[in-house]
Parts: sequence; C-alpha cells; structure tokens
Amino acid sequence: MNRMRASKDMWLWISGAALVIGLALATAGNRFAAFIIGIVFLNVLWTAGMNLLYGYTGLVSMMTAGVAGIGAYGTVKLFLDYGWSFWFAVPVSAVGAAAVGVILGLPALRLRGFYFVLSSLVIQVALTLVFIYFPQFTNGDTGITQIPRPGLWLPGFGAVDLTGPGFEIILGLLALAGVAVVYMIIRSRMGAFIIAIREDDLLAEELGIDVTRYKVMVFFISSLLMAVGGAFYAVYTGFISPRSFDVLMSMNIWLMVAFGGRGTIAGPIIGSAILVPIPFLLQELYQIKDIFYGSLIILVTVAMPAGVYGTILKWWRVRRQKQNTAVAPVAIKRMPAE
Amino acid sequence: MVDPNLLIGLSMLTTGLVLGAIFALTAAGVTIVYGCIWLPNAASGQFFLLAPLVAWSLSTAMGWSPILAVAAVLIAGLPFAYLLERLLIRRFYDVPDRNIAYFVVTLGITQILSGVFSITWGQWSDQYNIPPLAEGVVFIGPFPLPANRLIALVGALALLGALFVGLRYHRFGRALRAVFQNREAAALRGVDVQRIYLGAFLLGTSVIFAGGLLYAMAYSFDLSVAWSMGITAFAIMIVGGPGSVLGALVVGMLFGFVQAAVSVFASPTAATLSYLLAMLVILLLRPSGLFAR
Amino acid sequence: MLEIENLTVRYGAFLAVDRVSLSVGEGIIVGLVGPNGAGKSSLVRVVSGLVQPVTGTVRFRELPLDGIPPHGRVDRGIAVVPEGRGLFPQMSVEENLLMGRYRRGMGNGARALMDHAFALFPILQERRRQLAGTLSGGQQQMLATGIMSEPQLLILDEPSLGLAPIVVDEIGRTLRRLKGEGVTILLVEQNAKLAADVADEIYVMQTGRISHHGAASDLMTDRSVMESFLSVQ
Amino acid sequence: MGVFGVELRRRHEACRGGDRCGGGVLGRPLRFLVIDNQTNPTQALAAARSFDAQDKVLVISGPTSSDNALAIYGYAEQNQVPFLVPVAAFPQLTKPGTQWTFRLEPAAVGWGYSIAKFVEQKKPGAKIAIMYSDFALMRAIAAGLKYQIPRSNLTAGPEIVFPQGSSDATIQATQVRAASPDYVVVIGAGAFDNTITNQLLDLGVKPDQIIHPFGFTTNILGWGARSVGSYFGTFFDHDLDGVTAEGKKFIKDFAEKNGRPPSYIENFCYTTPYVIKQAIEQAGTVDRAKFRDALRALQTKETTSGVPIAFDKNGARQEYIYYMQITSMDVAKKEYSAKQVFYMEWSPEVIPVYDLVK
Repeated sequence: MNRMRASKDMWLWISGAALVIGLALATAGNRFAAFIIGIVFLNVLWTAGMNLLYGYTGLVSMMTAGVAGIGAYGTVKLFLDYGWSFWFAVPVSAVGAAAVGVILGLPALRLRGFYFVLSSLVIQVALTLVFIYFPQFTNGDTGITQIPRPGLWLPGFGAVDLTGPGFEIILGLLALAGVAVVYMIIRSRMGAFIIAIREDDLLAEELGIDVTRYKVMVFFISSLLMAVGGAFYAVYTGFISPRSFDVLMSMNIWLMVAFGGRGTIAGPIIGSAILVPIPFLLQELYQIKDIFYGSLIILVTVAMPAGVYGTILKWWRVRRQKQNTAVAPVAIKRMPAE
Repeated sequence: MVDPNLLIGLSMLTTGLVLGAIFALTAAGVTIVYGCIWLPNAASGQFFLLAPLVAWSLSTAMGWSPILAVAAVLIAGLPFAYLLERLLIRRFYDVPDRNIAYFVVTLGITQILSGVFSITWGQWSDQYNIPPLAEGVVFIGPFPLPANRLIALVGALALLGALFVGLRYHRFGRALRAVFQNREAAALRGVDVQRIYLGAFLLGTSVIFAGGLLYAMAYSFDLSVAWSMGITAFAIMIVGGPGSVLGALVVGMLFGFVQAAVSVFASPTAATLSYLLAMLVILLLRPSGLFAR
Repeated sequence: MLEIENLTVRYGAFLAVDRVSLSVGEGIIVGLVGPNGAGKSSLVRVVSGLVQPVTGTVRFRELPLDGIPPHGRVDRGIAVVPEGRGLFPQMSVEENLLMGRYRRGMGNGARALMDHAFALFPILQERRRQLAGTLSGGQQQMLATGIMSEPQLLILDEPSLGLAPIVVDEIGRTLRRLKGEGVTILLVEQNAKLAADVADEIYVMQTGRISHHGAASDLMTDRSVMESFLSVQ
Repeated sequence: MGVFGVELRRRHEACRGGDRCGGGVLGRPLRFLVIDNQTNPTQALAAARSFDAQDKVLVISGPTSSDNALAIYGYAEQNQVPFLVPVAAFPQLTKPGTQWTFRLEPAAVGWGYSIAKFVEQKKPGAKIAIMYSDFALMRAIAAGLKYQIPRSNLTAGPEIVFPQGSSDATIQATQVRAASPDYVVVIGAGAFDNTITNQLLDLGVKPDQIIHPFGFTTNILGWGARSVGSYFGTFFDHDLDGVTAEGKKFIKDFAEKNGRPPSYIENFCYTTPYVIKQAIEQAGTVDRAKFRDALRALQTKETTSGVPIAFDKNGARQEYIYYMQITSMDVAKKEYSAKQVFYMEWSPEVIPVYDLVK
C-alpha cells in the first residue's frame, strides 16, 4: 500500500515537473504570458506556505508579505551590496527572514484565534513602516530598481541562461518543491498533530501535543517558503519597494488559499492559477479592481467557506456517499464555550 | 510678543483635546460593535471617511448648508448600516469563530469602499474641506483656536458624554452592556440578543460616522485618513480593552495627548510609531487590554 | 405546568439528552439530580430556548414553546438561572436586579420587588452599589435568584456549586420561601442532599436518560438510587 | 499611499487624450500606460512588459507615482525600451548612466534649490522654516532647499517632518510661529497641506510669508481664500505671462471640459505627444535606438508656454520653474488668479542632485 502510494506520488511529481517545464517553454515566445506564468509560480510557492499555516494549522497570518519582504531585501542587500552569489544569498537571507519572523511572531503565536490575526496585522504594518522609514537599507518608499538576474552554472550544462524561459522553469520547480514540502509535512506525524491543533487547540493540548512548539515550527517553515519566494520575486521582476510587500499582498495570498480551498493540496494552486492572472489580463479595468477583489473576498467567505476546490471535493464526496450509502464519520466538535 | 512656551503649551492642550475626543469617539464606536457582536470592523476607517465625503459633496456640489449636510449624513447612515446588517452581518451571528470571519469580510468591505472612493471622490478632488459652520477665531488666552474646531471639540465631548450616560442609565444601554458581559445570561433575562446586535451595529456605525464628520469640521481631509484612522481606532480599542467604552475614552484621550506631547518633545513620526508599539506590547502582554471588561 | 416529552439533544455526534420526558406540576419544587455530564444542563438550555432539540416538545401551561426565542419565554413567566449564575460582573448589584426587570419594565412595582429582594437578602442592600463580580459566591447566588421578573416557573441550574454547606442551607430556605409565595421551581442539582431537602418530587438523570422518578422521600430511601449515586459521585 | 497617485489618476485622461496627436505618428497609434498609485509595482511591470513584448511599442510613457516609475525605469533600462515620463520628479529616474529614460518634469531637488534662489532675491538673508510630509518627493524638495540655504546666505529656521497620514499640525505651526521666520515653506500632501496652511494663518503668519513649492489647481483652491497673497511654485499656470495662443486654447478647452483650469501636470501630459512626435520625425524611422538618440538631441519648446525643452546626457530635463503669487480666489467657482513673480532656468546638475537623494 505504502509503496503503491509512493510510486503514485512519484509519478504525480514527475508529471507536475513536466507540466511546469512545458508551461514555461510554451510561453517562451511571449514574454508577457511568460511573466504571468512566472508570477503564478511564485504565488503557488507563497500560497503553499500560507496553506500550511492557515489551511492546515488554522493560523490566519497577516504578516506573510512582511516576511517575504525581509527575504527579498536581505537577498538583494547581500547580492548587490556585498557581492554574494545569489544562490548563496537566498538560503542565508531566507533562514534569517524566517528567524526574524518567528522572533516577531513568537509572542503572538501564544495568542489564540483573533488576537493572533490582529498581532500579525500590527507586525505587518510595522514592517511596512520599517521598509519605508529605513531608507539606508531599503531605499525607502521609492524602492530598489534594476536588480539583475543572477547567472547559474550547472555541472554538465555549463552556464545556463536565465534571461529566457530558464528562470520560469526554476520558479516552477521551486513552486513544485514548496508544494511537495507541504505535502510531505501533512503526510507525516507532524501533519496529524497540526491538523489536530487546527480542529481544537485546547483538545490537542490535552492530548499531549506541544501546541506552541508545532505552531512555531509551522510558522518557521511557512516563513521560509515566503522568504524564498520574496528573494526570487526580487530578481525576477528586477524591482522591490515597500508596496511590493504590503498588507494587501498578505491578504491576497490568504484569499488565494481560501478561494481555492484551504487545507487541500490542490486548492491553493487552483486559487493562484485563477486569481493571479486576473489583474494582469484586466489591466484596462483597473478602476474596478479593488471593488472586484473586495466582492470576491466577501463572496468566498459567505458562499464558499470551503473554497472552489473544497466545494468540489465536498460535492464529490456527497455524490460518492450516495452511491455507496456509507455513513459519513461526523467529527465530534466541542461546543464553543460561551 | 507672547511667551512662546505658553503658546506651545496651549496648542498642546487644545490639540490633545480635539484629537483625543475624536479618537475616543471613533474608538468607542469600534469597541461597541466589537464588544457586543464580536465584530472587529476593519472597515471602520472607510466608514469614518465615507460620512464626511458625502457631507462634502452635499455642502459643496449641492450647495447645502453644512449643518444640514452633516445632519443628513447622520440620518442617512442609519439605513445604510441597517442594510449592511441585514444583508451581511447577521449571516455570521451563529458562526463559532465569527470574529475572524467578520474581520475578513470587513477587509473585503474596506477594499470595495476604497475602490469606490478612488473612482468617485478621488476623481473629483484630492482634498476636501467642509465649509465651516462658524467663521472666525476664538482666543484662549493668547492662543487662537478657530471657532469651527471649537465646535467640533464641543460636539465630540457632548457625544461622548451622551454615549456614556446612555450606556450607563438607559435600558438599551444597560442591555448592551449586559450582552458585552454575558451574552447568554442577557438572553435568559429576556434580552433579544439579535436586536441588541442590530442596535449595537447601528449605534457603533453612527458614532464612527459622527467621528468622521467632526474630524472633517476640525481639519481638511483626504482619502488617506481612512487608513490612518482605522489603525488608530483599532490601536485604541486593543490598548483600552476590546468592548470597553471606558477604555476607549481614557486611551483615546491619552493617545491624543501623547500625539501632541511626543510631537513637541520628539517628532510626529515618533508619535505614530509609539501607537503601534503600544498596541503590540499590550497585545502580547495583556491581550484583553487595560480595561478588560 | 411544564411538560417535557420525548426530548433528544445532540451536539454533532454526541447524544446529550436521549428521549427524556419530565413534568413539573404547579406550585411544587421538582428536583432534577444527576452527575456531571448527565445532560441536565442541556435540558435546561432547551427549556430556556438557547438550544434547539432534535426531537421532542416542551409545553408550558399546555402551550408548546417550539420556536419561541429565549426572551419570549421570559415573557411567559419562565425564569432560568443558568449554571455559573449568569450575572453581569461589571454591573452593580442594583443594575443586575434591574436587568431582571428588562421585559417587565420599570413601573409595575419594580421598586417593591427590589425591596422584596433586599428584604430576603439584607446583605445585597448593603452592597447595592458594589460590582457583582466582587461579591462572594453566596452573595452572587442570592443575587441570581431570578425573582425580579416575577416568574411563574423558576429554573435554577446548580445553585449550590462551590458554596459552603451553611450557604447551601440558606439557599434551601429561600427556595422553600419562594414556593410559599406561589412560585413553581425546577431545581437542577448535583447535590442530591439539597434536592432531597427541598424538593417534593425528584427525577434522576444519568447519561442522557431519566433513570428514576418519584417522590423525594421515597426516592432518597431507595437503596438502588442511593447506590447508583454514590458510585458516580 | 500618496495623494499624488490619486491626483495623477485623474489626469490620465488628459494625458491619453493628446487630442491633437490622436491620429498617431508615422502611421502608428500612440498608447499610454494607465498606472496609478493603487497599482502594484508588479502590475506596472507587467503592463510595461505587455507594451514591449505584445504591442512592440516604440516608447513607453505614462504619468507614474513614485515606485511604479522606478519599477518601469528598471525594466526600460534593462530591456532597452525608451521611456518618456511626463510627471515624476524623482532624480533617480535619470541618475548618471541612464540610457533610455527621459523625464519631462524637473527634478524635485531642483525645486528646493529654486526656492532658495527665489527667497534670496526677495529678501536677502531671510530666515526660512520648512514643514514637510515624509514622502520621498517631499524629502527631495526639502533636501535641495536645505542644501542651498547656506549657499544663498539665508538662515535656516525650524524644520519639521510629519509622517505620512498626519492630521494635526497646530503645535508645529506654533513652534514655527514662535521662531518668527520670514518665510515658511509648506511641502505637504493634499489635505495635510491645507491643514498646515490654515493653522499657520490662524496663528497670524501672513499669507505672503508662505511658499508652496508646487501646487495643482485643486491644491491651490484648497488653501482657501485666506491664502490670497501666498506663493506657489509651478511649471505652468493659466495666468502665466508667457502662455502662447495654443496654450490659451488648451486652457480654455480644458476648463470647459473639466470645470477648472489645467495644472502643470496636464500641461506636461499635453506636451508629451508633441515631444514623441518631434523625436520620431527627427529620427525618421521607428527604430528604438534611433528614437532615443533623437530625443537626446532634441531642442524644442513647449507649445503652450514657450519654455525650452532639452534633455541632458542622463535624460533629465533642463530645469525651470515659475513662482506665482495668488492675487484672488473664488473657491466656490473653482477660480483663482495669480501673477508671475519669478522665473528661472538652470542646469539639472547645478547642485549635486544625485548625491542629495539616493
């Protein structure tokens, strides 16, 4: 059984990689389309991190953009000002950003539910202000421009050109790796624990799960994904500014997870694939962009609490259940304490 | 020449009072809604801006007298809030984690309203002045205070007083506080909790509208005030204790005076950052706020 | 006066109350006793209108209460004092009493009722300006007698919880006195002794079902009941 | 965040209009980027990329707020697409080594320089107080002014910075008043500018002691009738001495359409299509590099005001500014009149612009 699953998984990842490379190559002729695909890949990576945090652990964090920003600014600083290799700067600044994220978020992680959301929002606002008011590190609200793309030397390939579809392929594989990390965590013991925390953190505590420890671990891993995404965003677009990493970005990433379907592997990918291209394709309708987004947020919360993929899954299960006339297991949910 | 220290001291006092009263009023509106319904209204800043924008249009484009415009906005605010409650807010009354759901939904409202603002009022002007109710300047000792700002201050203090007395002694106010303190016990005493929710939403939203209108009487405003006031009101609510009107009063006034004092002794930027810091520290050390209910 | 018929309450998959029937006759005190988790409080929540049952009906004075919200039940003369006493800790003693008049209004002898409450518990008059949250457990229970709404049926959930024996006796005396004034009482208790002391009739509830029912004097001498109680308590 | 974007958004139509150039040049239509401060930099970049890769445009143009302009700047320089910016006062857009970007609006640091020059001429040795909001643009103006104050033998008064989103300036206005400066330079965004101005006037600062380094029509009306007598710096105004016949027609048409006179921003937008057209005609082809070279060599004039247009080696505009004094105002009718009191032109690097603002 396990071996079958492993081989099935293997095929899934291989076809995923093939799809990613295929998409990157198919759009290589059109650099606008390629750019959209590249941004979608970045968002898949970000939403994978958010999914681990929000979808599986139940933590609604509004500071994810800030962490991505630290990763981006850190990488750019090491890469441009200190002359580090980009490929060395990314892991260093990503670990640094995740550590900063955990240190900032640690006290907040003790807080439950809404207070965590609020604290993370406050931290996000503070980080945006730091990006603006410390121009010696960030160049202030005007941002850093003309960030060059790094080169890459692969054994067997020699120097790889990253100005063309090469970079989109890297972004796609990165996104795939991010999703795989989340998938493996969910399949592990840790996955069972964090889902238990999401369902009822008090009960999880009673069952002997070290809730804060797991929350911190999840927060660190998701911050890592955010920061890596931020670093690649910087060199991919060639430009970063405080507005690239503001609270709106945190909200958008959250929205993609909620829209696609929280707590499912495919949901956030679907959410990113649908939502990311919209503003690019509707460039001319910029005036209604905010209204459209706001309405979408409300609509998802009211009508599709499980998201697009979640709703499909539910519908599918109900259908299958009717066919099998099997009894659905009903979770015992404790009454909310008043 | 008058002693500059006296002038600065008086300006500190009046600034602290005006800002503090408006902060306190707005935060009181936010905290009433949160305390009662458990609805953290992320769109409160947009509501705060919406009211004076409409009043601006009525008084400049339509030529209404400013008093009439302000009154009309306050009255029109009620059906607006009522519709919102009917269509959206009440859907979540029975959701267990409704504060998070509400937060997200009101973030959506924030997006919609700011989108609406930028394609309507944002197209018409980039700053707004409601014509003054009264011209001229009142001298407090040597310090000149514009009559209009004095009216705004008196209005804010009067509303705060009325709010405080009403919550303390009126039957509805008592029921509202009862729901804050013990939802279920209130229901068992015969309080129709859903009606109180509706009442709290109408009251809180109207108070936020009033705060915005008074602000617009005291200052020129633009679209960016929504964001800064939304954050400030939230900060006051969190530091004061969510659901505590007394907390909103005390901390609101405190924030006003802190802004005034820090501006003198440090810099206006330091004052803004000090709010965020205070909010974070309180959240981490004492999430229920200084005036826990 | 109050008839409960075939009542079932469920929270998700958890069966809290299982086909329970129970009736409270006019002018008497009925005790509903049972261990923690037996489903007593769920039953009270259904009668007060806070929880909807899966099946079964509740009738008050022959009229079904289905679909009537909690405040509608207060209007009909049912007062419920929930577990934990249901006070408003940040309100004064006087305000807490006034909240009991929320439906009836301030006229209609509110003043006299408050004097009556103060006559019953003079200590409350002394502390009328004090916040309810600062009172002792016994004083809080005195405040939470629910008499301000002039109920016909008074339901008390665990009034003796966390109180010293001497205070529990005081509560027993008060309940008998209220019965003397014509109030029907449903006393829900873990403390079987208190129930046996004051109730005319007793129901025993265990794991969601009524296991015994009878006159208080009979039931308390019944060996099997006492044993089942001792084993769970 | 900034008010500029809001202001700019309103002016897009004016820029896209290019009424007179609607038919395009050499058989190619002109298209303009629509970007405002609500637009995320990623989207601005995507739009630039779409114009470059999809539409294969000759030149990208668009009035842009701060960080979006720099985002597109990076793209234009890296991908060798000419980028002509009508409205964006950031010096970084034409920092040394810039190859493909041209800026029609003079740099903000230079505006600061010009204030000192203006005051030096009005009242030698005068004491200047500065109040400004903490936006990059405002900081740039203040930087130029602070650099030039000692060099023009002026005295620096109090300098007060406000964070973005400030609402009250009573205390700071009082502090400034207490220092009794000869001039107060107010560099604020939108409503805050009005609030500061009102509070200075409340405290008895005279209108003709207040200098606003720049003013859109709506800003100027926002200062209110009490501010008659105060100064503002601008690059174009309907009451300018040098408005040409074409300029007068532009003002008239614009006022009829929009119910208010045009500001300098609309003038730059109006001018942009002309500049592009002339450069294409000079280049004679639609090759990007040749077009860029033609822009570099361009020597022409604004058709509305007669002010010369020339770019330096980095693509920065030969700088100029007018100082106007408000002579009357009717806020209700959205009308004001002003008289030109000072005009100067200078080279973009008369002060170390690119060192003052990184």
